Amino acid sequence: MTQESSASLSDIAAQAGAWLDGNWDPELGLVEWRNKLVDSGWGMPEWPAQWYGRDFGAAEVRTVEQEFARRGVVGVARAGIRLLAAATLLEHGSEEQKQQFLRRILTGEDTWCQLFSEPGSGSDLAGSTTRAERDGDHWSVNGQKVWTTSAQHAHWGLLVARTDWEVPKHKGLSYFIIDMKQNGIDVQPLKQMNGHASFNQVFLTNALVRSEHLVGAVGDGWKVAMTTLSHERRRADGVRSGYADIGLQVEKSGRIFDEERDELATVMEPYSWYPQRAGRVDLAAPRAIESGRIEEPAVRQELARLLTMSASAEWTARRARAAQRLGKAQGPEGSLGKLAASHVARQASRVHTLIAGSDALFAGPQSVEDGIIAEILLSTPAVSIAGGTDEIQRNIIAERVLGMPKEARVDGGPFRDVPRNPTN
Amino acid sequence: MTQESSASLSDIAAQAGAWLDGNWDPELGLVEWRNKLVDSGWGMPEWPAQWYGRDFGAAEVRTVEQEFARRGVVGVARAGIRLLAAATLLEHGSEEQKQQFLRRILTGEDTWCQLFSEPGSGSDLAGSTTRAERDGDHWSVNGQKVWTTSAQHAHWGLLVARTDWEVPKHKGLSYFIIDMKQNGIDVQPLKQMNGHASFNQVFLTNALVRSEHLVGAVGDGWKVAMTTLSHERRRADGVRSGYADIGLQVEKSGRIFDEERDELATVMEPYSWYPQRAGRVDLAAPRAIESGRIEEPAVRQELARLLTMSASAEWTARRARAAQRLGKAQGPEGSLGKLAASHVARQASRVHTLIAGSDALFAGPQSVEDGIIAEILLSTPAVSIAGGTDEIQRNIIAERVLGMPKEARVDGGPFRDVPRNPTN
Amino acid sequence: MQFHFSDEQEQFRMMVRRFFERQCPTSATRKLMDDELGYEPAVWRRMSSELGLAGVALPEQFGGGAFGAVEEAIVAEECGRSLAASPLFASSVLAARCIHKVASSADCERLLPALARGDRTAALALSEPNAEPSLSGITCTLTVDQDARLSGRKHAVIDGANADVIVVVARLAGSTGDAGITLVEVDPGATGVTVSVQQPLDPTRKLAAIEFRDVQARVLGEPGEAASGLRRALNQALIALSSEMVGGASRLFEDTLEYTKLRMQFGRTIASFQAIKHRMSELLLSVELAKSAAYFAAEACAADDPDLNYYASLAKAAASDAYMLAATEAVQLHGGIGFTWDADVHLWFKRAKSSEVLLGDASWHRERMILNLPAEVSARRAGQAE
Amino acid sequence: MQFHFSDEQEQFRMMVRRFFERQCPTSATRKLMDDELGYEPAVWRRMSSELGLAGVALPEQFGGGAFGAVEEAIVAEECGRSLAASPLFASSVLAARCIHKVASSADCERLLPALARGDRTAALALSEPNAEPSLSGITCTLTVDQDARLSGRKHAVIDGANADVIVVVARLAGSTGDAGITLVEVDPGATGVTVSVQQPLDPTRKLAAIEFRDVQARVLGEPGEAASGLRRALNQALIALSSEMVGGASRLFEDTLEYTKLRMQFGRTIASFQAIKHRMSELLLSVELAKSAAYFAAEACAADDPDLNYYASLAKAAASDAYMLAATEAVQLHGGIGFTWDADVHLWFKRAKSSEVLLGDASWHRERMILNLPAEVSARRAGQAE
Repeated sequence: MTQESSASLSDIAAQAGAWLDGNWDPELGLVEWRNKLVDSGWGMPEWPAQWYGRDFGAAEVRTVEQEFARRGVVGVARAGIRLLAAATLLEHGSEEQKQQFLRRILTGEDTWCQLFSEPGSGSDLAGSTTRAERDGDHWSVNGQKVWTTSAQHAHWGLLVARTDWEVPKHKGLSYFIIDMKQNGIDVQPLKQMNGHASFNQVFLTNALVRSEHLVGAVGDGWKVAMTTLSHERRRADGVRSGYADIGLQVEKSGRIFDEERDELATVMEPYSWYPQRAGRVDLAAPRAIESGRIEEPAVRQELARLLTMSASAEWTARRARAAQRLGKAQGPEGSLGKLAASHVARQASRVHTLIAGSDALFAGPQSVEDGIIAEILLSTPAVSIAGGTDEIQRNIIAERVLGMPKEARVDGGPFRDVPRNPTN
Repeated sequence: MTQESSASLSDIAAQAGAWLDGNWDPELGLVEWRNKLVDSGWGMPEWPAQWYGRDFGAAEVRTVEQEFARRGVVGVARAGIRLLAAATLLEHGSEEQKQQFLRRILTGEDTWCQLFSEPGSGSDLAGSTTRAERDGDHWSVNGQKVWTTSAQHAHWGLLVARTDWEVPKHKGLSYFIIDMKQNGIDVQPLKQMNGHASFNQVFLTNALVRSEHLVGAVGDGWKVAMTTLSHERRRADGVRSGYADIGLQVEKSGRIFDEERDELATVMEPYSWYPQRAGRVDLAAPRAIESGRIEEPAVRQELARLLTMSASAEWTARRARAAQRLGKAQGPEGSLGKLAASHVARQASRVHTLIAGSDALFAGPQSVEDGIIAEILLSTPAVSIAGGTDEIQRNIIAERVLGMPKEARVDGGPFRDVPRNPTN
Repeated sequence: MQFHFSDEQEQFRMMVRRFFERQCPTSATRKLMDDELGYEPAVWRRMSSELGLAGVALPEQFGGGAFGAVEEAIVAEECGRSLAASPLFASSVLAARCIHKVASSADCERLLPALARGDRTAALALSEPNAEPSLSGITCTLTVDQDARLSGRKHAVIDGANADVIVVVARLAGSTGDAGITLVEVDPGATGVTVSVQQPLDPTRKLAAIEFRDVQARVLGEPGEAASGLRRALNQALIALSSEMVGGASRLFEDTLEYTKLRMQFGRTIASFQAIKHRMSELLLSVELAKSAAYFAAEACAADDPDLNYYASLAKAAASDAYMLAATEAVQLHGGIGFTWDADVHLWFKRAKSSEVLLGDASWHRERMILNLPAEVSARRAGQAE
Repeated sequence: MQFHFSDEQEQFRMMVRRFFERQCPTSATRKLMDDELGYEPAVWRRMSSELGLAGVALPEQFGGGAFGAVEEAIVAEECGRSLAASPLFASSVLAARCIHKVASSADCERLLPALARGDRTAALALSEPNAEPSLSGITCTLTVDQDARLSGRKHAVIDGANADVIVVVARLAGSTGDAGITLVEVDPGATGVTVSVQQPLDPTRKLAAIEFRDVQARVLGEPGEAASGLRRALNQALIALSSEMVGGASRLFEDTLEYTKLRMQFGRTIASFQAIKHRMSELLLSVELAKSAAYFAAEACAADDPDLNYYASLAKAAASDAYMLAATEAVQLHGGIGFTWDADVHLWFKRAKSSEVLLGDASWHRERMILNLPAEVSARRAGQAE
């Protein structure tokens, strides 16, 4: 079934509703229910029919989601990076890999993490120096990864490692699935300047990967990783909202909701400061008003600047989504969101400082807004770094959107000869 | 005599004073008086003794200048680019060239212009494509120059032209003195966006240069031009103030002053908008106060920003001058003046706009401050372009002051093969 | 809110753009800069009769094109791109819109169809010397007795020297604030009217100062009751102006981008320098954000959003900053050539500067935003939103 | 104005810098972040006895070093570079300076020598919750009868939890504005004093809230007459703070420059990317300009310039903006590593943020500049100057 299918959206809503009528029970166990969802094809209807889905297009998926939301029904596991893993496996994985991993991704039994970034290659993923070498029936992996969310409780990792040092950097990488629960892996939390430790460093010392857990061919690592990253970017653009708009209206009680809440609490814990990182524009005007600082002309000017920037960034994102929804060629507006977010966060930090005045000297639960303001001031610098620095974003916009010449490459030769950061 | 000379500064003041007592007469003709000055060595005492000077160091020169200033005595001709020509000739010129040109530079009988920039090579002087070819006893020059102040009344031009297309760009240039009063030269005024036409385009069509007017050797053009430009930069840094502080206190009447005023009016005419170009920071607070707009909080904030920037730029320049005066190693502060001036001018333009409000809609003598404000708004964009764009300044600061790597060159081969702008 | 243009709207835009490209190249604009009238009557006739643009802002019943605020914004944006000179902004957007929102049906019938056809033009005398751009700052005084008599000074009246009718924002003698604000019609030839051309910083926007000395005037609508209608009309004009500005900013951006790709220095295009690339990315961001603000405001206007004061000021503040940034960067990246009269950059630079202060500068509109914060901005949201 | 440091001053700077480099590396700073006292007493003793820094701001007659404002600025700048933790700013610069400018000779004799020796420390209780950083906003109230009794709340008292003596800026009951402003001395152990540690955003700067409930206080100087002395003392403290800030900004700049020259991405150092080079040039400009402003203010202070309000505020406004810019760019150019706890960048980032709002933020000081425009700025100059 595709978007051109003859089944009307209301037929689909009726079918999904009928199945839910017959199967949904909030007193089921979370995994038990999700196994039912997986078998029915209603849990992830955009996936292929042979892999727990229904080949649905965007409009049909939205219809199903609305049906779930209306009833407050728990869906398959989506949080964290598990769906990036699934999307990558659906495109590049072997039959056996799909068989082994996809179901347990959807039921939430397995959690995943992403072992891409390294201390020496932040903006430059293709410069990875983690080394994977064949060792009989296995691959043996040595190196260090960083910025790995949830590494401490993940079962599986998506790993990019170098398997060939004699070819140009993009060609010598391979992509693996690595078992995170093994002796060769040491996970250390990485504390940030705002006091949170949402990420980890992962030290790999003769860590083992089973041969059958190579994804794609040897040397395909860059191509496969691009699939993972393109899904990450799409998610970051907010095209898929995940849990956000599902089931807010319905009273939620029952065993399954308790289990889901526990699951979410674990998965979402690293993200507790993300709203503050974005600058909490929602708090700016209310705080200015409640504190009386809105009487201050400098506060008024800077607040208005923030509101202008933030609203027009939001409207720009909606222009991009509207174009996408209509299948129109996307203008430059689609590539600007990340850079706009940095400007908004920086200006928000300025405004919150202006409003706080000498209260900006304090942090912690006794400080203004239970420490939220201090957390904003110490978190906004991450927006312009995480997930592609502003510098990389500006390169991408200039080169891909504006058609300006690419930077001359000096790292095109065999990777062995490319100058790089020392590793320790 | 050097700075270490035994003659004390007060001796020098006394000698200069004695000579002036015996010779100065405001009823002399300007050229007549300056010839006396040239012969005496008091007109340009920092020059070599064999060329109309006294080999004086900075402190001694200052002493002489003060003696002139105290009495309101007219000095040698300094305005325009004549002293850049002289400095270049003193360093690279032949005996015959010095003989021919130096005296008439100082007497003011000859005026000069600088034929360096071309439409196709603004920031990239070494990319000049004006062509000089040997033609018997002469050089024949073809090409186009631009941004040439005073070309319409100059007697002589300092010309950089390409004499060799087979070598790298910096090596194929030669430096000439060209007679501006000839048929092969067509001078066209170049109107700017602010309505002034301070510059000219100069079209050279089989224009002739006498063989003996090559400065330095063939192929030395870049090196010789650097001498001219380094003197220009030094002057721009305000180390030499020229006429500015000379003779303000003394009543000036007499034939010589009339002649000097006429000379200055001609030479300085192209620069009438330069104070406006710099932003007229001096007018900002008075205008805000007189217009009542200083009651506006946004005006107050932006005005304070301007005053902060402008004052600290001035103090930074003074730090540089103090270090230079003391013979200390100059810190980064010495290279920042040009870039700071751009920031000041841009902010000044903002502040003048804010103060003017809807009056910024008008221009011309009927508009605010007799059109001065409009002229500011339309002139400040030139600060960050003229005399080395901000982009070039930032490159220089990063590479020379901060020791960051130079841009990779793609124009190192024979000039014939270097991609360049089409010429018409 | 739709956040996109319909296919019809896109086609309309391309039609307008092509018309301006053909009829209003900068060579024509340059000639008109020295022309007293400031536009080409033949082109204005075609804009009016063939494209119906003179009536773009007016309802069908008064001869208008039944276009909405979005179509009007499209036309304004294309005017900004091309710098097409015409009485459109002064007559159709400003004056006719104010008449429509304030005057009686009979007066609308009498005045608007000729304006909508482009047969006559009107000018709005609003701004006063040394006054802030709000209605409460109006000092031109009207005494209404047997007849209405107007006294006072206006300046920066766009196309004010050649209009067939002058529409003046005045106040009843003795009134303050919004109360007493009245719109009147004045015959430019009437006794006591002195119109003098003012030399504009932006020679593509003709301005006049007008002095009224006890001039006979005709009140439009109810005396003293014009403020709310005028405010709606002026919000729409602000949005049209913002649209014009983002059109100009886009054009400057595109021309500059093209120039950086052609201009060679040091053996490479200046577009290949990373510092230039990064600045062009930032400039694109600024221009696109301002564009979104103008589009949203136009849609909000079409939907009669109660917070239009806020959204119109937001659009104007964003457009002012983005246009001046684009103008400054355009001159800079064109280098010395960009500062010459012969290069076209300065035409938009001057338009950017004059638009920046027209109908209130960015800081004034930011202040107005704060005075008109919508409830969803000023109140804490339930739960924690990102 | 000299616009340069003498050879003696340069030698003094290098001595201080070397001392801090050895005694106060960031490894030590990190330990002190969790320490309640917040500084190393042994280091403070050496700073005081060997270098005489505790008395840097005080005249010889009270045990001070007879240093001038310029030397004090040098010490502050080096403190800012190294983040050296000590009671210097709280006790010597803020509290002792206020005592010196306000108290009687006898009280100075009694209090200052021990502070100048570093044997005791004082804290200045100035800032109040929700009040602007001006003397006229003071609400802590003093009633002077047989004895003086103090009531009110202070917050953000630097090193307030461990000071031997607390100096409080209060006002006489019923007074407003400058009139009535009084400096009093309070024993931290006195009845009615409640000191509570406040968690600082910048863990290298210890803060306390202090509540006074009818506390016995000792008036320093004449009751109600402290305003002008305090203002002079606070201007000097502002200049010292600005110097500290430009020291921190310079350090961040240098560390970041060094990092860009080491860090490789895409086979080259990030210092080789033109966009980075241009930003470093702009950052250098901003830092050097702020430095000049701090130096000038220190010289103006030494020369007892009548416009010190203006120059002190100018220096603080420039330092606030430059330091935050340096901090933001430093984190950004260090990339992900710059956002971690283990990298040192955040130590200065937090100091930049807390310094930004300490003793008034940049916009407050810009406002203060306009209220204190020197005559040569506010008047038209004769002739046209460039």
